[in-house]
Amino acid sequence: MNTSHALNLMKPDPSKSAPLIQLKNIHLTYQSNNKKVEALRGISQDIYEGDFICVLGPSGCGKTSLLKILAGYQSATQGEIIIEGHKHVKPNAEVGVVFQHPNLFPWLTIQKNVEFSLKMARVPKMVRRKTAADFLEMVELSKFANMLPHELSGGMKQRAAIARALANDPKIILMDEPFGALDALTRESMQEHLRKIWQKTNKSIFFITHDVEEALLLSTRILVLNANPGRIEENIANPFSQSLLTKEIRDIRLSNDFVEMKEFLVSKIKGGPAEW
Amino acid sequence: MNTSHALNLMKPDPSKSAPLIQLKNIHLTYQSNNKKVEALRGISQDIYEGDFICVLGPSGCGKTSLLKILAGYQSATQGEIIIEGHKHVKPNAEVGVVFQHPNLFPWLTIQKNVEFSLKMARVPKMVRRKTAADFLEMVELSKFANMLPHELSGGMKQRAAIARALANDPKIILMDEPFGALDALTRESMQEHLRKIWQKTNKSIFFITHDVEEALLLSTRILVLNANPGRIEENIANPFSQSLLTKEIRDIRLSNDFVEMKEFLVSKIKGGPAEW
Amino acid sequence: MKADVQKTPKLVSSDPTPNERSANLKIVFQQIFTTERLISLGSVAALFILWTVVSKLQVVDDMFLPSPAAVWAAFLDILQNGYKGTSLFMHIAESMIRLFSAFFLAVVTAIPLGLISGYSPKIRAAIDPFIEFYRPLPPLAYYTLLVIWLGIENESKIVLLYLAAFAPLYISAVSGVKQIPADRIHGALSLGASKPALFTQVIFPSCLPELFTGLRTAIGFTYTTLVAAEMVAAASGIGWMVLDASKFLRSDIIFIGIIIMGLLAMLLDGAIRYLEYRLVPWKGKN
Amino acid sequence: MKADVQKTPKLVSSDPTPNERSANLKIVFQQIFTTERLISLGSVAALFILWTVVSKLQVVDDMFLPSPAAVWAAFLDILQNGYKGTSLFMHIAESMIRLFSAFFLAVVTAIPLGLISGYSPKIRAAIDPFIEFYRPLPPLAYYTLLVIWLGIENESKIVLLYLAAFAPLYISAVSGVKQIPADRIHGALSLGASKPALFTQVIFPSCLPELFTGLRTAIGFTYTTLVAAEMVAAASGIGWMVLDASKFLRSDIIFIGIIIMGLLAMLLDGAIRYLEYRLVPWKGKN
Amino acid sequence: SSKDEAAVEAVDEQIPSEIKIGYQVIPNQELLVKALGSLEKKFPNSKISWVQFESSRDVNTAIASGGIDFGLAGSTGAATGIAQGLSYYVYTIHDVIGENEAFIVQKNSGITDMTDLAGKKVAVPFGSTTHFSFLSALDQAGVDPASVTILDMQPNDMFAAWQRGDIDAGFVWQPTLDKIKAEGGKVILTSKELAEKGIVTADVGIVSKKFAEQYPDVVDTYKGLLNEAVLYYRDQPAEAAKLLAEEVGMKPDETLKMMDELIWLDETEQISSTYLGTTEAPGEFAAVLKQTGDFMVGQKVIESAPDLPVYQNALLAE
Ligand SMILES: Nc1ncnc2c1ncn2[C@@H]1O[C@H](COP(=O)(O)OP(=O)(O)OP(=O)(O)O)[C@@H](O)[C@H]1O
Ligand SMILES: Nc1ncnc2c1ncn2[C@@H]1O[C@H](COP(=O)(O)OP(=O)(O)OP(=O)(O)O)[C@@H](O)[C@H]1O
Ligand SMILES: [Mg+2]
Ligand SMILES: [Mg+2]
Repeated sequence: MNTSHALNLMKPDPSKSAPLIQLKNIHLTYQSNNKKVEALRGISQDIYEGDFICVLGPSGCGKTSLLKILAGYQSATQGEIIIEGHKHVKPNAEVGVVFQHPNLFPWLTIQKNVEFSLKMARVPKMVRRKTAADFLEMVELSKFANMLPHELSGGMKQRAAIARALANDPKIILMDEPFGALDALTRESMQEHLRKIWQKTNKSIFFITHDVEEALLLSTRILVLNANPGRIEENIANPFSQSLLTKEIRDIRLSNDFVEMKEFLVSKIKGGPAEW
Repeated sequence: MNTSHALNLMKPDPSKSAPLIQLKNIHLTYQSNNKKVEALRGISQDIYEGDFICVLGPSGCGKTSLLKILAGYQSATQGEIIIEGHKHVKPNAEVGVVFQHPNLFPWLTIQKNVEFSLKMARVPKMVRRKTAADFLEMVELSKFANMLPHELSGGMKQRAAIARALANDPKIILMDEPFGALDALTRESMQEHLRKIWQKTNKSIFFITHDVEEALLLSTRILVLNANPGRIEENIANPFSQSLLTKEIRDIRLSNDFVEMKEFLVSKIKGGPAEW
Repeated sequence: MKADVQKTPKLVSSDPTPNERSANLKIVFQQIFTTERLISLGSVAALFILWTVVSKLQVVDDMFLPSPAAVWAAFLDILQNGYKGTSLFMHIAESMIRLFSAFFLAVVTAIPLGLISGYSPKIRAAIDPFIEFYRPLPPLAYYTLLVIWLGIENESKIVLLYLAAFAPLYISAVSGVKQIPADRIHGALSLGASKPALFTQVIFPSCLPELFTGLRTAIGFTYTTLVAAEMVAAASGIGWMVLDASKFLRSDIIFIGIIIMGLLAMLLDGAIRYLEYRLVPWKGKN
Repeated sequence: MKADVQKTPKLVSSDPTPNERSANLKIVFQQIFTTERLISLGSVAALFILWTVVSKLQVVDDMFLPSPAAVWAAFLDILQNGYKGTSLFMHIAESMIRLFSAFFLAVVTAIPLGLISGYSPKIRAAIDPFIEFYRPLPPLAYYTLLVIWLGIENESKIVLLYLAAFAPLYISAVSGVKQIPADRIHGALSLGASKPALFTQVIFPSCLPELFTGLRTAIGFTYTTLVAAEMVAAASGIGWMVLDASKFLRSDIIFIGIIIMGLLAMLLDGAIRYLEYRLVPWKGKN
Repeated sequence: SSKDEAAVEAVDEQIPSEIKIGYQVIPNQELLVKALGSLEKKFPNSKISWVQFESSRDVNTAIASGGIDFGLAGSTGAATGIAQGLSYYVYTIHDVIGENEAFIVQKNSGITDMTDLAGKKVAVPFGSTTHFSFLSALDQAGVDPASVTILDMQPNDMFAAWQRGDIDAGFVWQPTLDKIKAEGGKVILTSKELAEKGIVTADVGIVSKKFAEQYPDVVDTYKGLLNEAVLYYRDQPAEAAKLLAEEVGMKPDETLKMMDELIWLDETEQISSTYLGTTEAPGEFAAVLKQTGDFMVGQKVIESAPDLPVYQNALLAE
């Protein structure tokens, strides 16, 4: 089940043969002082339009490093990223990123934050105002458009960050444990809404998490990375991605299949803390 | 099942009639600017030696406020805390606290951090060195005794903080989401070890969390608080506390009872974020 | 319901009833006269009383410690008649013109240079040695050289003040840029920001909190250099006034000059703090 | 296995082979001569060359810009013969004695006072108005008063320098205390700390990082006040030397004096940074 | 219009658009010209800038930087400046220092002459005329300067230190001299007495070479005005004192006393052989400057001093 593509749940998929993004045999070695750390070894993966890929793995296995390479923040020691046939080397507007920390510009209102990428692209003022308003509506923040980030709660800021990434209309959105800092309840509602947005926009999403349940409740495909060196341990289509559309989340969670799948994935994530 | 005391699992309990700590009708109202916020209303609870009480509740329901009152960091608007018959008003060495953030003294080595309370109590140097070493051994940090906190990982720091609280030999240890900042895997092993320490020392523990599973896997008794104003919604003996001693955690987790109990508690925690 | 918005600006729109109004007044009063403010007022008053008593008792010579009355009289005198042919207002204005010219020049040069230095370690390496070298130099040590090079007019004075303001501003800009989280720069690039846009739209505003700290340090240091700047060939300026008064041992004028300078400095600092509060509302709030 | 210890001190204990040794040497060389350091060296060298060329071309008078050779000759001269009857070493030593006496006094008074002020808003309210008032005052403005009160000996000079050092130290101590997380204080109390123990064992070490920042600011500011302090009734000190040289238009001495002062200041700053690195290894690491 | 411009230029060549004078507050001929406003009347189309200085050091610096055209320096400052190669001429002697500068000691200090000074604290403003006078007096009395604690102090600091009893003696000028006298000071030597022994000090007028060569007529005119001021003072001392009282900020009678302590020189005295002399026969003042310069070298105050002709050439005589 190596590179097979999960069902795209939202729409017919005419171009199975042309992946949006290709990770080709990515290697990464950090050189710190006189020591070498092999952070990633031979990561290959195709990402298609509409894919929602969740990446699981123990702390330090290289998840963030992989995301940085995908984003163009860092270059791989070996291997390359191909987006629609072109090599991707520098950060650009095609690849959107949502960080664990909301990372909004604190001096811009929520509205202006969402408009930022449009301003960079020299979209006329009227148009970008409208676009930003639409995305704020989507993340249910219209009422807070004119506030500064520090006036909002953590969950609201994270939603604004998602709206900002979406407004830019990137080919893919990369997310690095975006809900990691939120409390359990806020987190659940954020998950629900991310699914809704993804269904509406049919963007490709590359989502890092260390919460197995979160991966099962969101993704179409799950990658499990393991450490030393970071490599793909498991690459499986999410068996629940179909039923998430039809059934109550609560029922899925209570099902035996779900609990067992969860235990299976947890057991696959090795190399946790050595101590204790 | 209001104030009934859960089974003390560790030893016979001759003095059921004398609680270690009594929370008597605690009320707390914050006055900020011109607005009053009623944070806690009528919280009463007896805590006995060897109790492991977990407190669940939505964000902002007053868990931390309650802990602060118990610790003596803050005084209640009404009601009182009685420890072994005496009113507790100021922080002192009888009540140990472990914060969400490890909160070690960054200029002291791990060893010196653990020794701190003993030094305050003017315990002779040799004795306190020995005691600290014992507790570091218990939390498996002996090898790191001479390092500074910033040289350790988050999990190790949190363990050192627990050792520091234990070394002081308090009557009760209060913990405010101590594992909240840790990743899932570290967290699990920390939970296991906290149980082991608790079994070894038979301390009373008052443990705040927003993770329902965590509460079920640790406590002898679970309090569910709800917000506006903060009050006790549920107060139940943990049905799994006995089986945790005998069965594999993995099996308990997979059991239907467990999943259902979890769902039940989640459903009791209301008043989550209003948005989304 | 969770209080999701941490700070919502509230406007009282309905008219308050008389009762509410008096309650409001009481609250406003309590907010203005906090215990701390009252203590501060008290301790200033205590000093003043001590001063009055000591000078009443004539324990020390008037030249050593002029009485409050004498200082007040001197103040009224220079307020009405000016000092040495120039009105008090003009003395202050002359000093402020020097200060602000220098400060303006420093702001428009040190900040861009500092931002670029902060961004590029190579440029920083080229510039830093000079800044580090001249920064701790006492202005009086090189003032003579400035006068030889630039003459006795305002140029040399302004350059002296400019140099005093330059280093703190430059250093704050550099440290501001260094403190920007890498994620913010990366994030901006991922949103399509070009290099120039990165500087003007992201790096500059990110540094604003640090820059304001730098502004306050800079104005403080420039201010302490003011008297030195007015030592040579000046015949006006509040610093010159104090210097001139000390030539004639006019302690009363020295006192009033110092009091005016102190109050002016507090005013300037307050103005910058207010600007900061308006322009950088997010400071310290993450 | 996870790399759990973030920084493990490593000691190479086995003897390196010759090959390893040359590789090690190369690495050491690269670490000492980083690109940035080379650029810094280059830009200092460039300035030096520019200076030589300009003075060789005689575009400006020697008095305006003495040649490097003349400055070097002046340096050798005062190194051998001293300046005005005092050896160069003694000039420097006199200044340093004044500086360090003042600094020592400031450290032992401003820091405890600042810690207490930081802890108690009431005490802070009583003290702050005076600090805020005198802090931005130009030392030259009140130096005459100090001379009137304290005389012409080292007292008045040391008090002037003391006042310069006091404010930054006090302010850094206050802000250090204010930045201590409440949890740390609470935690210490829960571990049985008494009030005095809280101050000496928790509050003081907590403030160390801020205090070092304050120390650096204070030594910088005290240093810039040094020349002012040596203006009156001094006949020694490196600041006096520069002032005296400017009386007689000895640009070469002014230059060498300034260069010595600049280098000394960089040395002092480096010493404090080194101390900080040794004493506060946790700074900036959470 | 090109003709107009030419005319303006022609005017410019004779009369500068601005004349900058660095003066010091000493009640002498120059301050009287300032008080009379006669220079302004003479050159109504030029801007006359009077810039006040506190010391010869600053005047030297200012003239070196081109900040002023005319300046007033003590003979010590001028000798230093010429020795350092500053490009200016001495064009007049504003006043010869007489009783207005004196060596004053604490009454109860037991000092009666220079030989009593060993181990005492003496304050003088370094680089000033009194610095030179004091060192020369020590020299004449055969006292080693190293045996005396000599402190560098400005007059105001000296007065404060005097009141506190921090210093035993000082060589200082008016008005501080009178103030110190009033606080228990006893004069044991004046510059007048020193001058009689050949140690002449004076306040001289200096003009930058560039200005003097471009506008020789202006320098001459100014000299004429200075002479008129001397004559006015000799004619109507009370009137002159009233005018100067405002400039120095003292009462007219006090001012007059100070004026009288100075030696004012009229035109004929200036060109006499005792002072500036003429181009053909340079006066003895060049020797005074040379002597001052050499002495400063001897005291290691400056590095080197030039030969007499350099000083002679620096005198802008008739
Ligand atoms: N800049 C760097 N220099 C050297 N080593 C690094 C650097 N960044 C990361 N590493 C190392 O590379 C490995 C992978 O790190 P990475 O941050 O990608 O892990 P991660 O899977 O995102 O972990 P986490 O779940 O804790 O965020 C780790 O061993 C880490 O120590
Ligand atoms: N110092 C304070 N002043 C005013 N209101 C406060 C203060 N501290 C807490 N509150 C309010 O009291 C209520 C309870 O806060 P508390 O921190 O105890 O909740 P919590 O249950 O610990 O929440 P969380 O799970 O987010 O930590 C909240 O509504 C909060 O806004
Ligand atoms: Mg990561
Ligand atoms: Mg809490």
